[in-house]
Amino acid sequence: MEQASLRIEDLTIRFGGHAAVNMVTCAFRAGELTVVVGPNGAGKTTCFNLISGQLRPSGGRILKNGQDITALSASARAKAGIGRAFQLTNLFPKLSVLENVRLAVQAQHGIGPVIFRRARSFTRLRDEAYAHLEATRLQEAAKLPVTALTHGDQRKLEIALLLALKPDIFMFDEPTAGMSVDEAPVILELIEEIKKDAGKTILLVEHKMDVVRSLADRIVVLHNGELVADGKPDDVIALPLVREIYLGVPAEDAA
Amino acid sequence: ADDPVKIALVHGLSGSTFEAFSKQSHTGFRLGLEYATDGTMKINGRDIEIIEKDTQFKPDVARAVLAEAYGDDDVLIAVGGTSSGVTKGMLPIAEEYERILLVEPAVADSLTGPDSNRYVFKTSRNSSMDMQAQALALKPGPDLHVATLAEDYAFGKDGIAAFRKALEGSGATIVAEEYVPLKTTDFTAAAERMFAALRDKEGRKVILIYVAGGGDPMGKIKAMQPERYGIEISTGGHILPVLPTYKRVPGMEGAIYYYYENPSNPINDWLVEEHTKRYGSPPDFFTAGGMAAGLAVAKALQSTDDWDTENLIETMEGMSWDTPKGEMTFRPEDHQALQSMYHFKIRVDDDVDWAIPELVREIKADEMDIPVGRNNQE
Amino acid sequence: MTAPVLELEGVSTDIAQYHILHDISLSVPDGGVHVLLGRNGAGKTTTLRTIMGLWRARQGSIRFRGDEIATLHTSDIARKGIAFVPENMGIFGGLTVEENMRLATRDGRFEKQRLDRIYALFPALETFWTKSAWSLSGGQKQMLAIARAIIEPRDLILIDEPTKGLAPSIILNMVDAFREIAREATILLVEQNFLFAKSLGETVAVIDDGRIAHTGTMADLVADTELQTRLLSLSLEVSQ
Amino acid sequence: MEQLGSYFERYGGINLLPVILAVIAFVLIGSPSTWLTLTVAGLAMGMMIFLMASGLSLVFGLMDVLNFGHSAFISFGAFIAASVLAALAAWVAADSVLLNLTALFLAIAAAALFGLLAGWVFEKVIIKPVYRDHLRQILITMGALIVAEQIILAVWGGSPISVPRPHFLTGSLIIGDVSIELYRLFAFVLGLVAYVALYVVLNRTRVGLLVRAGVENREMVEALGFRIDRLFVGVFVLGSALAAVGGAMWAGYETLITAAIGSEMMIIVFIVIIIGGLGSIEGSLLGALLVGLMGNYVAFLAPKMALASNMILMMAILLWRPYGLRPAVK
Amino acid sequence: MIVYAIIGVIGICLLFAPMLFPDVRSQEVAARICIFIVLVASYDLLIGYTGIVSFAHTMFFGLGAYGTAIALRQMGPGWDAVLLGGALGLLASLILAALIGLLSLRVKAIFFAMVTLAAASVMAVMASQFSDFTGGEDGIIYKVPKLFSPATKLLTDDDGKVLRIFGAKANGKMAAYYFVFFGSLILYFIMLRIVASPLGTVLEAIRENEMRAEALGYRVVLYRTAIFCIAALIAACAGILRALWLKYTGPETSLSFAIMIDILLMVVIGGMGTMTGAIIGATLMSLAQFYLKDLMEIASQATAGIPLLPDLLAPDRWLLWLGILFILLVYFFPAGIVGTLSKRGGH
Ligand SMILES: Nc1ncnc2c1ncn2[C@@H]1O[C@H](COP(=O)(O)OP(=O)(O)OP(=O)(O)O)[C@@H](O)[C@H]1O
Ligand SMILES: Nc1ncnc2c1ncn2[C@@H]1O[C@H](COP(=O)(O)OP(=O)(O)OP(=O)(O)O)[C@@H](O)[C@H]1O
Ligand SMILES: [Mg+2]
Ligand SMILES: [Mg+2]
Repeated sequence: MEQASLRIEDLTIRFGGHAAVNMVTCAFRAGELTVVVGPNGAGKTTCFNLISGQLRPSGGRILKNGQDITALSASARAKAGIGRAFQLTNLFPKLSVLENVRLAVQAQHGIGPVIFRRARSFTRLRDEAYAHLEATRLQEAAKLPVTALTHGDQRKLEIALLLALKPDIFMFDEPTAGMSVDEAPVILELIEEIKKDAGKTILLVEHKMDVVRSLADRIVVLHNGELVADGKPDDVIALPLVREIYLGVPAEDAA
Repeated sequence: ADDPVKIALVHGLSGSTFEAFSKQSHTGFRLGLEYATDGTMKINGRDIEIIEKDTQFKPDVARAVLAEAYGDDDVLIAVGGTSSGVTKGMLPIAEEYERILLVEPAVADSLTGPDSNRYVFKTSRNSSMDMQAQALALKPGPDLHVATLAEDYAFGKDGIAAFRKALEGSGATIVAEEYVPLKTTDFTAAAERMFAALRDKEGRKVILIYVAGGGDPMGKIKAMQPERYGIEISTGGHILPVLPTYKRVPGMEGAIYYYYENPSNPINDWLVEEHTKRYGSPPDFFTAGGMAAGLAVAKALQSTDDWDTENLIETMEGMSWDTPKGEMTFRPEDHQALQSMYHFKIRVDDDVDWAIPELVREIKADEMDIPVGRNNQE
Repeated sequence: MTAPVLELEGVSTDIAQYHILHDISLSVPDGGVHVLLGRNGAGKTTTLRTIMGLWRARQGSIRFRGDEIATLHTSDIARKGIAFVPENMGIFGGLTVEENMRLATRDGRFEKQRLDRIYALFPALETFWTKSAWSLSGGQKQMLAIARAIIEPRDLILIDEPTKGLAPSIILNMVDAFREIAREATILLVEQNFLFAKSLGETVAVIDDGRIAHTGTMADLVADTELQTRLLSLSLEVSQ
Repeated sequence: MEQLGSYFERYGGINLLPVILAVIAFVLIGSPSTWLTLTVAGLAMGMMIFLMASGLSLVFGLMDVLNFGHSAFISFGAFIAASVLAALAAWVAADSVLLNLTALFLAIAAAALFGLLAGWVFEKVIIKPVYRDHLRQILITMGALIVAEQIILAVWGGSPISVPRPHFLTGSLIIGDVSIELYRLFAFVLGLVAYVALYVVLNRTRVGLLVRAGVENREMVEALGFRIDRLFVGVFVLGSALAAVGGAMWAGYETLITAAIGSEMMIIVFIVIIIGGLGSIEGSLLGALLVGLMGNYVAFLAPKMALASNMILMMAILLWRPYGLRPAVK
Repeated sequence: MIVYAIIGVIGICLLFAPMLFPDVRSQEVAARICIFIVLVASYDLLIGYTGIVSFAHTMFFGLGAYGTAIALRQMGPGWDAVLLGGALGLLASLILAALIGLLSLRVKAIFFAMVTLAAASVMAVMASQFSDFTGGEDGIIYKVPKLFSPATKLLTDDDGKVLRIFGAKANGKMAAYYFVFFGSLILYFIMLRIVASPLGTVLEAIRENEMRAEALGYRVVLYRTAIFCIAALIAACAGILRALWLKYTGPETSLSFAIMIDILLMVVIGGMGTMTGAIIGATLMSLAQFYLKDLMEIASQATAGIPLLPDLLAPDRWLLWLGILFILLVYFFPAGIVGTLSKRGGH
């Protein structure tokens, strides 16, 4: 069996007495797109937060390519190639769209601490940032401040930032939530595009079942912080437990 | 019809509650000139023009306005400032412009110390005078035990050092020196420490308080009834607004810079009368000080026709003149005006709003050994 | 048919410089449960908050039992008999369950009978009556929030996503409770969980991108799967 | 260690801190009479600080308003009380507890009344336009503070003003070697009364419930049908009146006051509410008592450290509990 | 646009201050404005650009000033003393800033503000207690290098008298002014460079959304500490200039909380997060502090006949009006002058 690009072992976090993520063990492989599903509050976002370092686990380990990264800070993990788009739009509101992306490009190139050169003189960075904006169809909005964008465009920018980081592990948290029907395909195509690169691992939280079906190589189901199912999409969707807790169809109805 | 001769009063007039003192000082200064010129406000036929400058209690502003006074307004003599720090910043400006700066009412000894210069004269008292007079008022002898209380910074420490020096050779002992942080409001702990140090001693036991700011340490320590251990409190006299708080210590003895009933001389009589007439209240520390400065300026200008700075310095060195506090003399070495202090004993009279620091005796300038700050003669 | 309890006509709401609601018109019939559906960020919460006066409508009119309330202060709107259960439940964690409930009463006194009914609906509240509200679990908090809305008789109860983050068994309980409550008050329910909404709602309005996209009866919507897919992005499998 | 912690929680938790402090001090000081003198003095000092701090804490907790102008109310309270006492000098000096008390009561009442009125104006004119914007609050209230100090200077002048103390409150109670200043005893009692009254209002009445609920979530309070803005004015006015009363008591303690009296207390007031946790009366009291006791003990044991002791205390507590001992808002 | 015009005017006035305003007070004001522009801009790097609220900025200002002052006093008026003292002041600032930053910049903003407040007050107490070096409350006076002494003739005419350039004496005073002016100019340009650099963008990103910046791979604590150190160093440089210009250093001129408040006011009046705001804020405030009083004197005399007004306009009550002015500014220019003007220009 090929080595997992990302592995979590017994991952646990408690808030007060409540375990939001409880002893979750799971491995993700390069070239595979895993959809994480589960009812609201199941712990999906929390799980992402643990992997990308926004939260410190109360227990368990996280391994990337076999290396333990549990102790690394969020910034170190970002540098190590774990990229993350947030569920709640999480940008730099007063900066322009281009600045937002350029910040990510700059971080990826590791040239933050340069003081005595004007930021504008780094044309290479700007070009690269533009490329990402084009990919997400945001080029026209480049000069606008983030606050002027529609919700859907902010979601796209969120993804442009993730692309700019060039991670090898992509985590999308409900990337199409709140997008209108004609906007969502752009994002889905982008994800398809990334999927073609066999070196990339993709984690996706998504509620829309048609999206799940069209993209997923594998589905993982969380419920009350615990991993309750893991497998091929069709198999998982067919499980009675999953139908009950996630799809909301009482078991007897589903039968 | 010569141009008027200009004199600048450079004090803090805004930005601190001490602004009231500056204003008293100004009143006194004008009264001084008025007295010396018999109300004409002319010296050698020239009008005197007074220019007021506000230091805002900031040294940088003070330096700017003093320089402005010398440089742009072309004043002959400047008088100021209110607080020691600000005044210290002003000293070099006098040297730079080679004009006379008459220090009043700032007290610190260092204003006539090594950092000062030969253009600086000082009519205000200094801390050494306060403390030496205070020591003399205690009538020190071998049976005297003192615990001192002061604030923990240069002013407090220098004051206690001067006091210690004044006691030297008298046989009296200092059993404890307590220093509290600036702006302390609760003196219970310090008092307990001093009680502990004094209570088992034989003879006279005194707590000497030397705290410049507010906080009323005297009242607070008195409220703890030190008399139960036979301990007395002693502290220097104070300005009139503070004297009501002395009503709690009838019979206390100490030394004071000025109380309007204490000196007896014609100038003081005139001052008290005029001030009461014009302002409805007797003059206070800063009025008397201001007047002394005004009289000094008048005397110097009247004594010579050549008002060149060098000549004025020569005139003023060693000059004696009369003030509401009796005769003062500019010591030639450091230009500090030597002057009398007053040994008082507190009397409480219910018809008077404040406690009366009744005169015990005048402590003459020559009884005190005020250290020479610098020698301008070298 | 009786007159509607609540009518929105041409309501537009801005939050800061953003236009969030555009020309919303909506009519809530008297009695029963009525559902406002829509995906994340569609403007459901904003609609409820606008009714409560927590956001101000830029234009349009909001009438409650015929009276214009769009310009009233939130507290006056509440005193007209509208209760609000917000998305985050609005529990006062530093207060006990009892104190939370007491604040919602008109004069600080409980009416025994109503209290008993509430205990019957949500037994957990009786158990935790004197406990601090922050120690309750999410589901219990939701119960408290709803109980607070019904401790006094109200005409209209606005409830924002009560099933969010709740376990299925609790949701089933909730369905019963809502049916019970709907006997004396009108409920305007905001939901994303279609199955829950389906089992309760009489009429439904779907909101999308700040506009009303559809109104009608729940029965019609349930019958029309194509409409569901279009409006709610629900896939066929989910609702079967 | 664990066990110690659980005992600590069981027997009162953070409420024990002043007691623990007192016990440690007892051991270090050695002399029981000195210890008692210091302890009583410290407690009384704490109560006076509490009076000044509680209003600020309430206003910050409930209204989320950082009022740097709070000290102006302290100063005004002090000066108004001083003026009233000066006007009633005959009663103040009389050897009759009744007359003394009447004068004192009138002085405190005048200060409180002023606090109420001025607080109302202040809220309407200064605070209202800057709700929810901390930086502007800090700045605008700082501007108001400058103006207020200037008004005091204009009205009362710059010279220090002496405050007559009612005759029956002068001197000390001497028990053995322990001396307890009567004025402090009175301040302690008044502070305690204020605390109990606040506690009862906040914990036993519906208004109190509303205030505490409003601290957490004001929108919900409105959605339940209450006018939070009126409640706000009420709280602000109350906070200002408390500050003025605190100022009046402080004036009597200091006996000599200047226009800077309020701003000189401000740092300590801030320390107290940060130690206590914002928005809670219990926290303010606890913080104030700790600061009062600590100040006196350290001043006796290590005078050099006296100045730093409060800062160190604050740091230590913030490291242990970043939101203070007992924050109302979590 | 208006903003740049104002900046241009201020710049020209400062550049030609010795010729345009030869009187002594104007010189002082001009030098003060130069120094405070640097100080305020460096504080704006923290509060405006990075969102760090610190109350210790005057501490660093004071370290620079005291370092230079003490060295000049102990070693005599030479450039070696300026260099050594200045360097020591800078070093001390750097070490302290790094310590405070690394230890406490990871905690909540209000806590950090309190830590800095504590540090600043401890520093003030130390300055007061080590009075042998610092002169305590009274401060110290000293001589500065000969070049800056008013007696020094920079240029002489044929008679050997000081040459006048448009009425201004080309003496040591002028040399000192231009030293301050160009020193400030260089520091200001350095800061302009910083905010326009990639680092500047990262700082803004941290201010806007710290967590996201971390998620992009920026080590927020390090960046914050770095900018805290940079701001501290620049403040210390401003302190050195101040010490050289004033020839007096004491708590009131370089360490007191009053200066901290001045800086805060200047930042806000000018507009946070704008380097130009520092110029306008520092200029306006300084002018008010030095001239409002004179203005009121005139107003008070002009209204002498009218009841009440002259009392209110009495020059000693100038602070009252400053306070009122300040309140009005916060009301009507919430984004500061630059912020408000440029927003208007934008629409
Ligand atoms: N910082 C926190 N403190 C306390 N509880 C938290 C915190 N973060 C998350 N939780 C709790 O952890 C649980 C899991 O939350 P999470 O956001 O991971 O859910 P989710 O599966 O992403 O849900 P959704 O589909 O709604 O996004 C929830 O009950 C939530 O309330
Ligand atoms: N305070 C705010 N500032 C700016 N935009 C806001 C604010 N609150 C809501 N919005 C925006 O308004 C739109 C509608 O939000 P609203 O909360 O009403 O949606 P919703 O339908 O309730 O969604 P959800 O199902 O996620 O609760 C969203 O795009 C949201 O981003
Ligand atoms: Mg989530
Ligand atoms: Mg919502």
